[in-house]
Amino acid sequence: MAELSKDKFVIEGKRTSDAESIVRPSLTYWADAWRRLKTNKMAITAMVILIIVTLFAIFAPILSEFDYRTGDLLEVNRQPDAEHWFGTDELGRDLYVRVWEGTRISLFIGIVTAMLNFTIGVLYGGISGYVGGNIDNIMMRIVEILFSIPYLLWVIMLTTVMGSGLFTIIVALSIAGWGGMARLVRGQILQIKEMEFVMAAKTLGADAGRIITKHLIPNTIGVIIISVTFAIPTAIFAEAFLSFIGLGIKVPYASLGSLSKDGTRMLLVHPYQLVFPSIVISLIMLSFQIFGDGLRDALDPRLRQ
Amino acid sequence: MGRYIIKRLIFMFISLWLIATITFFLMHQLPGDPFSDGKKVQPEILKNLEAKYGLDKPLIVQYGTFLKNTAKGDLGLSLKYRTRTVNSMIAQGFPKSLTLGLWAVAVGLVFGLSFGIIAALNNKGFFDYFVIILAVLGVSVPNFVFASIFQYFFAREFGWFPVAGWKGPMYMVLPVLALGLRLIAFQARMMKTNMIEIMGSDYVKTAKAKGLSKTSVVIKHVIRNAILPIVTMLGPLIAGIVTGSFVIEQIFAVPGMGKFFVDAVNQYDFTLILGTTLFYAGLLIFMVFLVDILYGFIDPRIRLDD
Amino acid sequence: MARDKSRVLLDVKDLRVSFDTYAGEVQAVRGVSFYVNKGEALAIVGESGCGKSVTAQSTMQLIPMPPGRIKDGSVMFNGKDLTKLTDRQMESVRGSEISMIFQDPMTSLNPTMKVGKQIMEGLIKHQRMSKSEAKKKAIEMLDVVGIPNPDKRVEQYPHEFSGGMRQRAMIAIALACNPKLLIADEPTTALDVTIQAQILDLMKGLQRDFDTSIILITHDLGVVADMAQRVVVMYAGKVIESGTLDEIFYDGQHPYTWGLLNSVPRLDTNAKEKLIPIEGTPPDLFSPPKGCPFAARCDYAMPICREEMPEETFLTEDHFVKCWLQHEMAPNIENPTKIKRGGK
Amino acid sequence: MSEKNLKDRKNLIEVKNLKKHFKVGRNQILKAVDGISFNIREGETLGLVGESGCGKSTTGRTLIRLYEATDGDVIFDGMNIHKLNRKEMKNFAKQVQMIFQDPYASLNPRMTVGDIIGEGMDIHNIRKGKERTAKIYELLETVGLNREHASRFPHEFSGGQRQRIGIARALSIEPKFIVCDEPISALDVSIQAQVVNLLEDLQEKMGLTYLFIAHDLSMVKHISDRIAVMYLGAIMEITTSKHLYEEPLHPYTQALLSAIPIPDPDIERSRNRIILEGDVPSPINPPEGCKFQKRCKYAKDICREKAPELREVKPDHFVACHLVK
Repeated sequence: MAELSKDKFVIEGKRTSDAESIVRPSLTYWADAWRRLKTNKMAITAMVILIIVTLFAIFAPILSEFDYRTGDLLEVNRQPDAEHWFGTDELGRDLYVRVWEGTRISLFIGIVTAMLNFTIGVLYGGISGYVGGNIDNIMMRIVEILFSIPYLLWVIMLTTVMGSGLFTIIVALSIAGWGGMARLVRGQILQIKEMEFVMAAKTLGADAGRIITKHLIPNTIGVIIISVTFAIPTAIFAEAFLSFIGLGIKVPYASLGSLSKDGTRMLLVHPYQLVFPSIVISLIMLSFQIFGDGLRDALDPRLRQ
Repeated sequence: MGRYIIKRLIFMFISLWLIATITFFLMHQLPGDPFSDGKKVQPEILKNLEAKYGLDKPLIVQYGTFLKNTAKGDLGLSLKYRTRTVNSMIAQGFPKSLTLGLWAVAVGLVFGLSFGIIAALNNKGFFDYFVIILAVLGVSVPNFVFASIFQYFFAREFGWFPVAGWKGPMYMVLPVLALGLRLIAFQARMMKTNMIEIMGSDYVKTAKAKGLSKTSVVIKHVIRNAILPIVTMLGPLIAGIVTGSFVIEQIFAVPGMGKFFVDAVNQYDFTLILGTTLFYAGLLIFMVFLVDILYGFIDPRIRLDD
Repeated sequence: MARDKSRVLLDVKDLRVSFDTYAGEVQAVRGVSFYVNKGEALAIVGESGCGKSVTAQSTMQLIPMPPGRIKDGSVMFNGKDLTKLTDRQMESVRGSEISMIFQDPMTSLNPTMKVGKQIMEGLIKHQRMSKSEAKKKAIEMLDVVGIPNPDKRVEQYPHEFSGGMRQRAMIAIALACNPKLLIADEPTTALDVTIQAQILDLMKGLQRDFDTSIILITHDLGVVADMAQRVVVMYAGKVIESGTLDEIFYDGQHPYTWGLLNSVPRLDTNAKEKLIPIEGTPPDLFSPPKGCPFAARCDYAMPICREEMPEETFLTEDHFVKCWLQHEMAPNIENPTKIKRGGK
Repeated sequence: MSEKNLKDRKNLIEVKNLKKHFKVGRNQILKAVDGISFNIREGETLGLVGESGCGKSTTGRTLIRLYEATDGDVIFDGMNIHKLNRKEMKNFAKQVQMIFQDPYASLNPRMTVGDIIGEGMDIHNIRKGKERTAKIYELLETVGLNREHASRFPHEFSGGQRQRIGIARALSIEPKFIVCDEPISALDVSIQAQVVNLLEDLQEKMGLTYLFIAHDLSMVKHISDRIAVMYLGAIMEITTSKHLYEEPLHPYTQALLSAIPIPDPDIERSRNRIILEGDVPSPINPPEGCKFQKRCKYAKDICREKAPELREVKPDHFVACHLVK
């Protein structure tokens, strides 16, 4: 024990200022989420892959000397080489350009569909949850009946009727896919609506507009973003599925799905024709999955405390 | 309980009727001409055909006949295979798809649940990482990619299994695996999450405080409660198996419902599309209903009375 | 009550428990020692986060490991050091010699298993009873804890029980094998006052009838005064004072003990006196302060308090306190609490 | 604090036969509040105690029209608040505020503390820009926090600090009346005293009127001038806190008081506790007659047939019991 002197036994009393001070730096929700996301190496890798794939999808077809529609019948089914990096297909079209063109279309379908799902879902679910009562009951019953048919059956029915253009596929995927988002948003709104901070705002005299914009939306946005992240690969997969049963993007256009479908036909003779589109589609799906998981960990309010 | 079942049944019929109606009117908007196989059909023949299928009558009459027949379970004649009924085609194709689907569900449940359980007990260990990787791959990589990989390596390169066709048990292995993999991944992931959550719950602490061994805590308290929520997911999962089989059957040339359906779509055979969609929708709605009732029995907290 | 070694049932020495979290090590329990005599009720009091629950759960080796870790110390029970037992050996102690009940009766019973079966499990394991014997005993136990229609209740699921009844069922599970020690972790915190009175009454009766020792973890000084014979006061993972019930309430020596007693209003006094709160908040156990953890909130803190943790000073055989005010160089401070012996 | 002279203060709030029923399930009705009447006088603290499910929180919320009343009136300062239109409601909202139970759920996690406290001023256009900031700083200091805290988010604070932020928010629009809905139940004992003292100081400084809802009778007794005891949606007894403790008349109040353990060993040893049998019944199918009759050991036939009226048996002492003379 150290030498004890009398002056160490003088009463000074408490120092509560120490106890009230907060040492950690102040972070907004988004800054905090970003900080958390940054520490997740897998998620960041996935994000970088997605960015690279998107850049390729945008620029590779432009920069290449080949055209995705016109084939060279003298160059049919060529193995990958220095000229045709991914080889050529049975019509002699360059697969490198076609794969990135297909990626472009698949990503476009995925993103636009996710956005449409988001818009319809948030509006429908938001109204249902916020208004509540009988309107909510009826609105949710409708969703329940509509979506008792599995998503892909819905998509098949709609595309059969509307034909399989890029636009109609997106419309079909959106019509069939907004139910999940609507349910999610409604659930969130119902839950947050009853929380004490919303009560507090009502007690202060806040009107519906203020409660929605300042309290409900900021507290649901995280969950919605996560859900949109997962909606993109779902739509990409649904389009690929349509291609497989003959309802996808039609020639001469290409999507990752239609390229994979053509690839499976040639699998046993020219496996490379399947390898490239399926690697890209798997990479995209995988990256969205991992990035989405990372985003969930970063944005999930339950982990914040 | 009885009241709940009746209510659900009524709800089920309303759903089916709505689906039937929507599908019917959508199909009648179809752009293609079902009777032309690319060549010109003579007007008289066309007329006869239209009369045979009742297509000359007003739409509302057609709708009435359609509803009446559907209620009797008669899904009509195929437009393309003019001598065959949709019912007979379902009877021919569905058993194969069902076998495939049931095996996939069985494989998915057995492996998925066991992987999930082992991963949860071995949290952060080697097997856990294996399961995490499997789960992410299985959920995100499209099933046609797996199917192609299996077909290329296990059938073509190594020759362990036949490449395609449907002539015996060996022919089933690859399609079942390709179809079941997603299910394995999904169940493993969910089971693991549930188990870990329950292992941290208060009642597991109570069970440990009683002095039960680790094994009996896991078996009697953890696993049972972790499986319960998975049962509610079975409905949508089976839906995934059904639609998944459309692609898998095509890749492995399985002559099941999926193949009929894809053909129907490509040939604008709208009675066949209508019939198949209705059949599947009905089947799935019924499965979901069964699962809910089943859940009411196995989870004592659920009282099926409202 | 003089300390008689032969009467000691449980003797915890220098227990240290940490949790490894993503942000680093949280030292939840930092060298805790206490003992429980046969047949007595010991209360461990303190605020949330003081380590009282972790202490109790570590005694039974029930903290999840990882992330938890018993770093040091011994838990002597009936001549055995529980920290040294194998899992198998520990299992035969839990539920048969030491039992535990928890705070939240809503979540501590398995929702999908019949209440009867949950009582039977321990009996079948420890007393090798047959199913029918165990069921008979389960019905008997439900009756003992005051649940009406026990033969019907035994077949019911937890959700068919009210909160108070579930806590009774938990007590039935805990006492089924007639353990020597019952650890009750905030057993009445989640209950309404009239139900709390029922449960405390039941526990007191059972303690008498079964001659069970009890460790009662609570933050409610009223419950302590009602139930306990001895008290351990914990703060920031350390025991700062310990003694018999009267010694702590009427002759407490630690400023934190005074603070606790002064910050609760009393139902039985009339004067509208101001409450005396303890200002500030307890320290973060990621990085516990160097000296006495209470120094930052203590009205009587001295420079030495912020530098070094005081040793224990024994005032009687049972009563010790860890405070620099006990040092001979420290000024004399009069006990500022309002509670006086003999009521009022 | 000395005893206030309450008799000659005027009523700020008069509650007349207030009912709030909720529909649960298909055709069951939960009678959370079932016809209660009481007054709150200007500048006083009325305590409202009872066990879970007795309707005390619903009463608080219906009182300031967070819930629409099923029946009955609430007269605040001469206005019947359940009959106000939207504009009048906004004006009423400036005069009443609420402090909530859960310090974690009662602050919007996406807003800074400054914006949380400033929200009331924004809604009512009271202060803007520098003035608003100055008021926020002032309020933070009033509740014992400091101005640096304004830019921080709720999750950075402890439970007691959050509760003080909630108090600052309630004070921001300078209300006359505050409903404190179990503001201390979720806090540790040493922190409870901090919050209660703060509430008492504020009352003295600003002349606030409180409805203090809690299940902890000792704290309610400490802070309240008068106390109302609720059971299953009905008021059993209202009187001054002094009377309530010294001379509880209703059998339920007696049992409730007796059930609370007192932190004094000698007193505990000499007490004879009244232990009520059975559980608190559900407000979905409350018993006929007096709501308490099922658990009351004195219950007579009349108690099972007719619900007793709340009547004044002594000056300022109201009881709803057939057996009290």
